[in-house]
Amino acid sequence: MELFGELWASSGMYQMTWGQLAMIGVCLLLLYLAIVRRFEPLLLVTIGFGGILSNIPGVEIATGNGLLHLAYVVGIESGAFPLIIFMGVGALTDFGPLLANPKTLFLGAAAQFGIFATLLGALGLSALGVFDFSVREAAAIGIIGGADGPTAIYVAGKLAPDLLGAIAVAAYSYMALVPLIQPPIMRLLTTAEERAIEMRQLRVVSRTERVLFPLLLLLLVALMLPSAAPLLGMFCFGNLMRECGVVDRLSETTQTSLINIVTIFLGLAVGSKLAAGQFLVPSTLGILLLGMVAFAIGTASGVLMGRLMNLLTREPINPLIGAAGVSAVPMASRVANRVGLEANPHNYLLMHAMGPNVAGVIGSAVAAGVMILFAGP
Amino acid sequence: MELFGELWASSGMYQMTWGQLAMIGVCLLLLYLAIVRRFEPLLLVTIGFGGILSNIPGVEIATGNGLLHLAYVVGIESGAFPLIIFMGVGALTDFGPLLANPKTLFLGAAAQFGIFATLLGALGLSALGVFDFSVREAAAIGIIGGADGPTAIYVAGKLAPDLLGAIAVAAYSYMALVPLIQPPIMRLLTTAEERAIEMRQLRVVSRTERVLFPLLLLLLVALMLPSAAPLLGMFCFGNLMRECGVVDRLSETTQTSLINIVTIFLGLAVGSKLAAGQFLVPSTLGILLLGMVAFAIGTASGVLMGRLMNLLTREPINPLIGAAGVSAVPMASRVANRVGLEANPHNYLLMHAMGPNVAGVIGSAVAAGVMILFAGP
Amino acid sequence: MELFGELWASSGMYQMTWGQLAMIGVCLLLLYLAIVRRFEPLLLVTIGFGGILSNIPGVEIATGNGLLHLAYVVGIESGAFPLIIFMGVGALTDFGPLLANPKTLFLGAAAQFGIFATLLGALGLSALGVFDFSVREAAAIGIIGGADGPTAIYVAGKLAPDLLGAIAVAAYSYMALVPLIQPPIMRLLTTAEERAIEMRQLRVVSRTERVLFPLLLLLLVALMLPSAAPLLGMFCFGNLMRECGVVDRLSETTQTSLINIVTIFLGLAVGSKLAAGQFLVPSTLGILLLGMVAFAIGTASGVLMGRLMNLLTREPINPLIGAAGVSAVPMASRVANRVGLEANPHNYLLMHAMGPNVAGVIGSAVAAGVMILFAGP
Amino acid sequence: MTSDLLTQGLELMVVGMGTVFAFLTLLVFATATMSRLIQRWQGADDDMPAPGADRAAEVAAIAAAIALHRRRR
Amino acid sequence: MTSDLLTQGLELMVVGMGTVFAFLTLLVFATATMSRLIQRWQGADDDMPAPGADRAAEVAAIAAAIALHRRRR
Amino acid sequence: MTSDLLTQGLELMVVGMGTVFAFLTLLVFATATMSRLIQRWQGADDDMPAPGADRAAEVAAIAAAIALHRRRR
Ligand code: NA
Ligand code: NA
Ligand code: NA
Repeated sequence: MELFGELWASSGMYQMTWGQLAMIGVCLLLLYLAIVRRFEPLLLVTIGFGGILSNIPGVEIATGNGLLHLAYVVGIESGAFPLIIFMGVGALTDFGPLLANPKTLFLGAAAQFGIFATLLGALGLSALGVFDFSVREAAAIGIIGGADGPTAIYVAGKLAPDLLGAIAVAAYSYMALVPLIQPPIMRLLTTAEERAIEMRQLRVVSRTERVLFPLLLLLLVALMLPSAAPLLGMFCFGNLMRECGVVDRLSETTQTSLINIVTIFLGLAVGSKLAAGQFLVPSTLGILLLGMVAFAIGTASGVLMGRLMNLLTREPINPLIGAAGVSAVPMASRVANRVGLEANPHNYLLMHAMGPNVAGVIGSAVAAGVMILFAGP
Repeated sequence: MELFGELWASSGMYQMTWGQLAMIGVCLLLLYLAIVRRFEPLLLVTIGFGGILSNIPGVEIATGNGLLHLAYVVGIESGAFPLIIFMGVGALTDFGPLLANPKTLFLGAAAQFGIFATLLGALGLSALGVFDFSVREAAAIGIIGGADGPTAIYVAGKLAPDLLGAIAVAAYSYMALVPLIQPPIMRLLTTAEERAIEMRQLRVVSRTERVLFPLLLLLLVALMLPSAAPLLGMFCFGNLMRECGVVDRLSETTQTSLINIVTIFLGLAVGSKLAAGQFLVPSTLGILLLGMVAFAIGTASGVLMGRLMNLLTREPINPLIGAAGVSAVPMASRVANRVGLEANPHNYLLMHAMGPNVAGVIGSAVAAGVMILFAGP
Repeated sequence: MELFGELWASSGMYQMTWGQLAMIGVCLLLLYLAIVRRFEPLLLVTIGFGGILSNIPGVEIATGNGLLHLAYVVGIESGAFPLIIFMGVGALTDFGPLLANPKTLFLGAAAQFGIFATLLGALGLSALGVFDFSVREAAAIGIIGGADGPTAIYVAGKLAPDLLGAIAVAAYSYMALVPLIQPPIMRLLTTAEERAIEMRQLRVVSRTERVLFPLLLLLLVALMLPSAAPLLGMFCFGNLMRECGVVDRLSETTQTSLINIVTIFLGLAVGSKLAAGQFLVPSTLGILLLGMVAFAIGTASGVLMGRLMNLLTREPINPLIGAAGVSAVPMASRVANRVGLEANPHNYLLMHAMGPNVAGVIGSAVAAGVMILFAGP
Repeated sequence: MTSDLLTQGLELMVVGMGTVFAFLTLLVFATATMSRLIQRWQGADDDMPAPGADRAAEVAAIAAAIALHRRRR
Repeated sequence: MTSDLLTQGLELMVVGMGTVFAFLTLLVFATATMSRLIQRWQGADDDMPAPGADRAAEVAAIAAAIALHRRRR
Repeated sequence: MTSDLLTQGLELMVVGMGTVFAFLTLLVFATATMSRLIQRWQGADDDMPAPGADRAAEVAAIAAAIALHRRRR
C-alpha cells in the first residue's frame, strides 16, 4: 500500500531540515533558561514553545492559516498586542518613586544612549560591509537597548518585521540576563564610596499626583512627540485606570486576564518568527551582538549620569540606580539594590531605583517615537 | 540639521488644530466627571481617554491601522461589542423583581415614549430646517432616550455611524446625570401622597421561573420582532447562563473578565469617534439637546404611567418607580428610592423599582428593533 | 397604515418555517438535557442557545454580519477556537496516572478503532447508496468516535464544514450519554471476575517527568506525524504551562477566563450550524447513527484490549478501564469506576482509568492527524 | 418633503409605541401565566398567594386603559 | 466507484490504526525510558520500584500481541 | 553611500538623544511644578518639605550640565 509511503514522506524525520532541527534545539534552550533558570519565563516559555511549533515541517502553523501566523498578523503586524501589553504594564506600574523624586527621569534619559549608540554601530558595520542593515533595521535593532520587550516588538513590527524574531529574542534574553550583564559594568564605573551612598527616604506621594501624572505625560506627548503617542498613550491609559480609583474592575482585569491572554498569543506569535528560514541568517548574529552592546552602553551611560547628578546635586544620589534607567522593570532595580547592599549592608536602593527604572520605560518609548518618526514609513 | 525642523513640523504644538485642542478639553471634562464626580466611570473614563488619543494630530490612532480604529471596525461596525456587553448585562441582571410583579413591564413600555417623541422632534427640527437629520439619524438619536448605552451604540452603529460619538457621549452622560435630571420631573408630576405610597413586599420567585423567563422572552422576540433578536437574544443568553446554575464558570467569566475587556475596547473605540473633525459639528449640539429632551419625556411618561396604574389597580403602586422605566440600571432605581424616602422615611422602593428598571432595558431593545426594522438598511 | 403590514410581514410568526420551528424544539431539548439532566452543560447550553438564535427568521445572526456567523468565521473556519480549547484542556490535564503506568496508552490506541470502523461503515453505506458521504465526510464523521469535542470540531471544520453542526451535536451528545451507552457494552464484554480485578496503586510521579512529558510528546509528533501537530502542539503547550511552575499566572488564566470565553463563542458558533436549512438533511440522521456506532465500537475495542493486556501482563489490569480509552474526560473514568464498584465494593478504578482516558485524547488527536493527512485538502 | 418627514415620524411613533406596548403586554400575560403554572405544579415557594385570575383581570384593565390613554394623545 | 470507496476506507483503516498504534507504542517506550532515566538520576520519589528491563519486555510482548490481534481482524 | 549611512546615523543619534533629554527635562519641570502646586493646595501629605524653588534650581543646574556633557561628546 502506497499510503505508508505517503505517511513516511509526510513525516518529520523525512522532511525536517538541519536548520529546523537546530532551531528546535535553540528553542529547547530558551525553555531551559525559562523553566530551570527562571529567566523571563512568561515570554521565554511562550516564545520558545511557539518556536518549536514553527519548526515542525510540512504543517501550517507559523504560515498560511496556521494559528501562530494568524496571531502574528492580527496582533503584531497591527501593533495591537504590544500596545495592549503596554496598557497592562501601565496598570501594573507605580509612579510613586518617580513622583517623589522626578530628577531620576534624567537617569532614564541617559540610559537610552545605548539605543542610539547601537543604531550608529549597526550602520557603521553596514558601512564596513560586515552586515547590511538599512537605517530602519538599525533603528529597530537599537531599540533592544531600551530593555523593554513590548517597545522593541512594536518598533520591529513597524520598521523591520523580518528581524522581529531575532530582536524579540535578543530583547527578552538580555532582559533576562540583566543580573549577569549589569553588575560588572556598574562596579567598573563607580567607586566603592559611591556605591555605598545611602539616599534620603522618599516622600509620600498624594493620590492626586498619581492621578494627574499619566494625564500630564499624555499631554506632553501629544504636544511634543505624537509619534510616541500610541505606546505612551496606552501606557498612560493603563496607569490612569490603576490610579483613578473608579474603574478598579477594569484595572484588575487589565492586570490579570487581559495581559495574560495577550502575553500567551504575543509569545506564540513572536515564536512564529523563529522558523529556521527566517531566523538562521547572518543578521541574527549581528542583532544578538549589537543588542548586547546596546545593553552594556545603556547601563554604562545610566551609571555615569548617576555620578554626574550626584556631583551636581546637594542631595546624595547613588549612581547605581542609574543602571536601572534601561528599564527591564523590576529586575534592574533589584540588581541595583543587590550591588548596593554589597557595598553597604544598610543601603536599600530598591525604591530609589524604581524611579529611574520606570523612567527608562518612558525614555525608550520616547526613543521609539523618534525612530518611528525619522526612520519610519 | 533639518531633522530638528522635521521634528518641530511633526510636533503637536505645530500641527494641533483649535478643534482638537477643544476636544481634548471636552475629554478632560469627561474624565473629571468620571473620576471626581464618579459619573458612569467605566465608560466615561475609557471614552474620555480614547477621545484624547483621537485628537492627537499626525499619528494613526483613531484612523487607518491605529488601535482605536481597529477596535471600532472589529467591535462596533460589526456590532459585536455592544452585543457582548448586552450578554454581560444579562448575566448581571436579576429578573426576580420583574417576575414577582410583571405588571411593572408596562412602566418600562411607557418610558420608551421619550424615544419616539424625540424621533418626532428631530424630524420636526429638520422639517423646520434647524438641523438636517435623516429618518435614520433621527431614529438613532431617539434611542438616547432609552437610557441604555449598548443599545444606543448598537443602533447608532447600524443607522447613523457618523453620529455614533455624539450619541454615545450623550447616552452615557445623561445616564450619569440621572440623579440630577429625574428628581425635579418626578416631583413635578406626582403628589406628596403618591410619593409616600408604600408597596407590598415582593413574593419570592422560584428558580424555575428565573430559568424559563429568558427563554420565554427569547421565543416572544423570535415570534413577534426578529429585528430585536440580536440584542435581546444575547441579553437572554447571558441571563440564562446566570440562572440555569449548570454553567456558573461561564457566567462568572462573562460577568467579570469578558465584560471588562470588552468595556475597555468599546470605550476606546467610541472615543475614536470624538475626533474634532467628526464631533465638532452643529448636529452634535442638536443630539445633546434632543437626548436631554428624550430623557425628560421618558421619565415623565414613566411616572404618568405609574400614576395611571396606581389608579387602575387595587394593589398600591408608587408612581416614582415609573421613572425607573427608562433603564439606566441601577441608578434610576436608586433615584426612585431616594425620592421616595424624602416623602416617607419608611418607604423603600429600591426593589420595586428594579422591575420597571430592567423592563426599561427590554423596552428600549424592543424600540431599537422597531427602529432597525423600519428605518434600517 | 401599511407599516403594520410590514411589521406583520417581518414577524417570526409570518416568516418562520416548520423546519425552523422544529430546530427550535430540538435546541430546547438540548437545553433541557444540559440544564435539567446536566449533560455536558458547558457546550450544550451554548450550542443549544446558539441554535435557537440561528433559527429566528429574517434577521442576520447566523449569517452575513451576524455575531454568530462572525464567530464561526473567525474562530472555527480558522481552526482557532478548537485549538485554544485544546490548549486549555492541556492546562487542565494531569498526566500523572498515564506517566505512572504508560502501558495504558495501548488502551487509548485500541479505543480509536471505533473511529476507523465508522469511517469504513460510512463509506459502506455510501457504496450501498444509503447515504452519499465522500471520503472526507466519512473521516470527519468517524472522529465522533474519538469522543473528543474540540478534535471533532477541528477536523469537521477542515474536512466537512457542512456537516459540522451535526458532528458537533453528535459528539457532545454522545459524550453526555457516556454513562448510558458504555456500561451495557462493558458488562457484555467482561466477566464478573475481570470487573472485580483490583489494580496496584500508582507510583508517585516526579515533577521532572511531568515537565518533560509534554515536550517528549511534542517531539514525537514533530518527527512522526506533523499533521497532528496543531492539535497536540497546543495541547502540550497548555500542559507545559501547567506543569513547568514558572508561568502559573498564564496557566491559571488559560484554565479559567480564556477557556471560558472561547467556550462561549465556540458554542454559539457551532449553534450557527444548527440552522434548519443545514441541519435538517438526511445526512444528519446518518451522522447521529454512525456516531453512536463509533462510540460503541470504540468502547468495545477499548475493553477487549483491556482483557488482552490483562492476559499478557503479570500486573493485574481491570479491562473496564479500557472503556475510558475513548476520551470523554473525565466522564468515562467515572463510569469505569462505577461499574468497577458494582462488581467489587473495594475496587476504586478512577485514577487507573484516568491514564487510558487522557491517552484517548492523544489517540484521537493522532487519528485526526491521519485523517487530515490522507483525506485532507 | 417637510410634511413627508413629519408624517414618517408620526407613523414611526404610533407603530413604534404600538409595538412596544403590544410586545410588553404579551410578555406580561405570558410571564403571569408561566408563573401561575409553575406555582401550581411546584406550589408554594412564595409569600403571597398569586390568584392568577384576578391578576389577569387587572392586566386586562390596564391594557385597555393604555389603549384609551394612547388614543387620547 | 463503489468498491473504490470501500478500498479507500479499508486502506485508511489499516494505515490509520497502524499509525495510531505505532505512534502510541513509540510513546510508551519513550515515556518508560524517560521515567527510568529520571528516576535513576534523581532516584527514589516513587513507591513501587520500576525495573525498566522487564517492563520494556512486557511492552514488547503487548506490541507483538497487538500486531497479531490486528492481523486476525 | 557608506559615509551617507554614518551621517544619517549620527544625525539620528544627536536628534534622538536631544529629543529624549528635551522631553524628559520638560517632564521633570512639569512634574515638579504639578507636585508643588498640588502640595500647596492640599498641603501636607508628605514627609519631607519640598521647597520647590531650590529643587527647580537643582533641575536647571542638571539640565545645563547635561547640555554641556552632550556637547563634549
Ligand atoms: Na528603556
Ligand atoms: Na430603556
Ligand atoms: Na479519543
